[in-house]
Amino acid sequence: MNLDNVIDGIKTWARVNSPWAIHFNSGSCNGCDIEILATLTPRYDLERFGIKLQGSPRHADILICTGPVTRQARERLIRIYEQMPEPKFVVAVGACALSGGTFRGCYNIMGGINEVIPVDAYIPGCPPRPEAIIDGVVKLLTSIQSPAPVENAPARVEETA
Amino acid sequence: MRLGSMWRDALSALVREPATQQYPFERLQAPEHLRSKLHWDLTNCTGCGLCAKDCPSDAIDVIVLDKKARKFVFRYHVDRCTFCSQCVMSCPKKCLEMANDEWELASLTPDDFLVYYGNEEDVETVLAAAASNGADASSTDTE
Amino acid sequence: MSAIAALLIFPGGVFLLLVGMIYEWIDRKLVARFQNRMGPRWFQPLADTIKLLAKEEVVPDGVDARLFFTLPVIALAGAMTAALYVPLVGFEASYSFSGDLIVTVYMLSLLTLGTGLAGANTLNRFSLIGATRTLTQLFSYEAPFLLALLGPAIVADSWQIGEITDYAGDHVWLLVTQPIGFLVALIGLMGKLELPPFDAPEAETEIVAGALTEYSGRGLALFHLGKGVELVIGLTLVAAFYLGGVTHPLIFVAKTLALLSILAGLQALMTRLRIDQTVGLWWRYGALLVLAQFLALIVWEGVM
Amino acid sequence: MPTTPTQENDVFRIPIGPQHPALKEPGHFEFTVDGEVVTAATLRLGYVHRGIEKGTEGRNWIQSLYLLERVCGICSHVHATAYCLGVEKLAGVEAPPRAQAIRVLVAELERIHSHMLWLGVAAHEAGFDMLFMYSWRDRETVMNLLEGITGNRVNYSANQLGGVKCDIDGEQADDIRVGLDFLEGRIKHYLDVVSQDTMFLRRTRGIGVMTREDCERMGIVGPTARASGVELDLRVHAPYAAYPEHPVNLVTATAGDLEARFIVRVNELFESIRLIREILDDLPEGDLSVRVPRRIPAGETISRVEAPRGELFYYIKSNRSDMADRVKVRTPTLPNMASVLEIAVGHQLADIPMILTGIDPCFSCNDRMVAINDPSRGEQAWTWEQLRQYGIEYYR
Ligand code: SF4
Ligand code: SF4
Ligand code: SF4
Ligand code: SF4
Ligand code: SF4
Ligand code: SF4
Ligand code: SF4
Ligand code: SF4
Repeated sequence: MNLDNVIDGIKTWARVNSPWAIHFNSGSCNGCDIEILATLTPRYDLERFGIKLQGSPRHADILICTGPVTRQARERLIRIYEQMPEPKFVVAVGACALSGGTFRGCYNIMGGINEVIPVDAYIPGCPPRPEAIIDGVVKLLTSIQSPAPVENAPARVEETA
Repeated sequence: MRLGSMWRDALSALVREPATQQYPFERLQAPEHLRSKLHWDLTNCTGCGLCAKDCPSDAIDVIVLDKKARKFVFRYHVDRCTFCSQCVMSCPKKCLEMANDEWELASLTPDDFLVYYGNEEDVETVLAAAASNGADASSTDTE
Repeated sequence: MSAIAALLIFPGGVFLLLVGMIYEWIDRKLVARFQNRMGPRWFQPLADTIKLLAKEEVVPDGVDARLFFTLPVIALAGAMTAALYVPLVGFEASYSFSGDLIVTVYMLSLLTLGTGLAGANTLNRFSLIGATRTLTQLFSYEAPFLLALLGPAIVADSWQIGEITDYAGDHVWLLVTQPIGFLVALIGLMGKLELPPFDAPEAETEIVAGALTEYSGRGLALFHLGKGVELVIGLTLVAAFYLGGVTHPLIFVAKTLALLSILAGLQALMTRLRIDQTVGLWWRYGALLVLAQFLALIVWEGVM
Repeated sequence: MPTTPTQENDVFRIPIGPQHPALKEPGHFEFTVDGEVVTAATLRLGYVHRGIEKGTEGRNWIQSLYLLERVCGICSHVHATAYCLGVEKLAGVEAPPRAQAIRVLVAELERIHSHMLWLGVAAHEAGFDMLFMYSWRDRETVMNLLEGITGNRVNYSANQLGGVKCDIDGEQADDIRVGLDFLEGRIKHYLDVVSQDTMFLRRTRGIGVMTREDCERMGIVGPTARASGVELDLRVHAPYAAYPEHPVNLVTATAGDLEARFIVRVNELFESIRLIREILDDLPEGDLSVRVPRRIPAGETISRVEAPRGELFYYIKSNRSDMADRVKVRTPTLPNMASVLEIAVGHQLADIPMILTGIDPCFSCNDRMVAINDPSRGEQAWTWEQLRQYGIEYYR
């Protein structure tokens, strides 16, 4: 029993300290994408936390998504999500990825990542500063480390007409 | 023609401190003009809804409970806001202001992104109405 | 009994894997520092490995599942076996026989071969190209590495790693007498390990992750570990042959680390070569130079 | 090469995108290769089509500004500027001189950030991460300045209809000068690197050559065209905002290969730095904005500005309501994109990401349909039926 706990502990430790990410642009304006890229560069250097940007969904633990999910990108987004091995987490970055942002109401968008795949962390901003992205990722990692008292299935924010 | 023309950078980087900032362990002061979370001040608001009208991403609902008694609730969708400050420019009464240091808004649930400003009892009225009537309880009044 | 211990714990097995990870960390950290960044924390490779081991392993459609699972194991096992014949961190090799140099070098190739086959085994187009490139690179860089190790073997007049290192320890550093061989060995090692600028086989911006694009979880972890092990063995061989043989363990480790920092520097400063340039570079210049040095050595030996 | 089902009729196709490390954005190229050599290329855009142009028709003039600013996060300011200039022209107002100067100042800072971003990305594609890391490290200087002036690092919202929102005080001006001095030194260094590093030149010299005629035939714009000797820069040839008062020197090169594109872009940085200093020394006093009516008089106009990647074109039509009747955007990357398909053929697969970055591609603004009318093939008008059919097949 105890051994199991220890092993679980080690697994969680490794998971928290080695989050490899893949980035997908589902129709964003690039603003968020360049800020994500900026987090890897010397000033912010996410490698400090063991985060590496991977090219192949098979190697990734975290899917970092931007954009309001255009109809064409939807299939791809789902496919990439499915290609990722368990356990996997999704981070939505930017106002568009959260709710459609300025593009709300445009005819060709789904209006947010969580309309298509489940999201684990939300980072608002247009775009969020690189520090804010780090903040969001750290919040996600902290929650993996010590799962909060289950607030599962986050209730939808109600829509107003 | 040279090989490895950046060797000087590489060597000096070895002896110098890395350019990396230690966020989140050390938090630097954000620039003075940074646009982050929006704040609303009831005092002068007339409930005219101009802010909501010009918001490009539908992030503001001005809920008018009672125009005469100036009972307004200001509902702000952080997840939709593009931090463009147009609402601040549009408000004729200067009720709106964007903080410059509240940019750590990330959250694990979208619930946190619905922010209500207003008198406590008014907000409660709105929340109660929303809870009892489902999604469409609070109609946005823009005029 | 001691054989099993040698294979599983020291100097093979766990110990070797740990050393491999430490070297990988040093490499990454140095590159990061060259780029004026902080770089990863010291336990990063360990965390990466454990995480990968604990992850789901997706078997893509259309692959030979048996091959898919065994290739990483074979690759790692090859690298580990090679470790038995080299004087790791300055300790006597666990095993030794005449001709073990050749066996070691071929055991090391197993990793590359395994990677290539693993890529060819999947249907992913990036993997296929990666595999082709990996194998192309294998053929063009295995040879120089071997040739570069052959130089010391010729002067020492032996194919046994132990004897060559003894010879190297008793004479002037071979770095001085065979500079070209040293350079080629170093570059060959980078080519073998697919380190930048010779990373065309896994060029991220062209073909995602090359041959290993479809690997996740355990398979990927094993390949990574294999790389780390190969790095250690390669550095050990080059240091032992060219930098004055096996001396005090601490001094020896310092030498391998010095080599590692040179590698890191080269990685940072160079632009990736296209695969045709990679191959061309070797066949046009490398091969000729080494062969010239070879001839010189043989003539020299004859004169003596 | 191993035989697999992906080989159809002995051709081996490599998809790049929509999710691919070489492209930070979704576009989809397919390269047919023979071994490592590309024999044909096709392009499919559309992953980023959000319906922005249509979107403007349901938003008021002010809201559209922010929507259009987000056509793209790399050169957001030029989009907003082009739109504002157009709408102001329709409304018959003109932004005050100080606002125009600040617009140009931000635009030039944006050009610096964009070119440095590109320099880094291009170096990364070539596998030269050192240059990537350093140019992005130094780019943070510009980002800091932009954030300090406008309040956001990317979608600055510096513009508003009738002027700008942000002012520049003495302290900020000093910050900018300090930042520019630092950058100037670094950019000199990068110019040395891209024009002298042997290993890097192996990946750029003589690769992706486009002649001046090619450029003119394909309608290539911006630094990509200027690297082939095409003398076209709207800041010089059709100056707008504060450019008439602060003339720009044209930067061109003749080689037309990737190296020339690097050199032209880096040299443009010096020009931008010079221009910003000039504006700071000579910033007109006065208001930051004028009032623009909510309803814009009926009419139509075009507005053109020089984006970091070339000519950006806006067509705006108003029917005297508070919303646009039609906004049409033509961005620089769209024509440039077509050139990739042509010059890719015959190159090594490994050169493709480099050629692609050579035009400084970014997809977010050019996901729309292009029909190139080839006069030699006669009339090519599409009937509604054909168009509909095409649409159905395209999106299927
Ligand atoms: S052309 Fe098609 S997609 Fe575009 S608005 Fe009309 S119906 Fe919609
Ligand atoms: S949130 Fe804003 S910056 Fe990010 S992709 Fe969307 S529009 Fe661009
Ligand atoms: S800042 Fe812009 S997006 Fe946010 S609420 Fe105000 S107007 Fe709307
Ligand atoms: S524009 Fe100002 S006064 Fe009018 S509703 Fe909004 S906050 Fe209140
Ligand atoms: S056509 Fe271009 S600008 Fe318009 S919505 Fe599509 S992607 Fe955006
Ligand atoms: S390209 Fe056509 S469908 Fe797309 S936004 Fe423009 S008008 Fe609408
Ligand atoms: S050319 Fe288009 S996608 Fe590229 S930076 Fe400019 S607006 Fe953005
Ligand atoms: S092809 Fe037709 S729709 Fe397209 S720009 Fe020309 S006239 Fe307009």
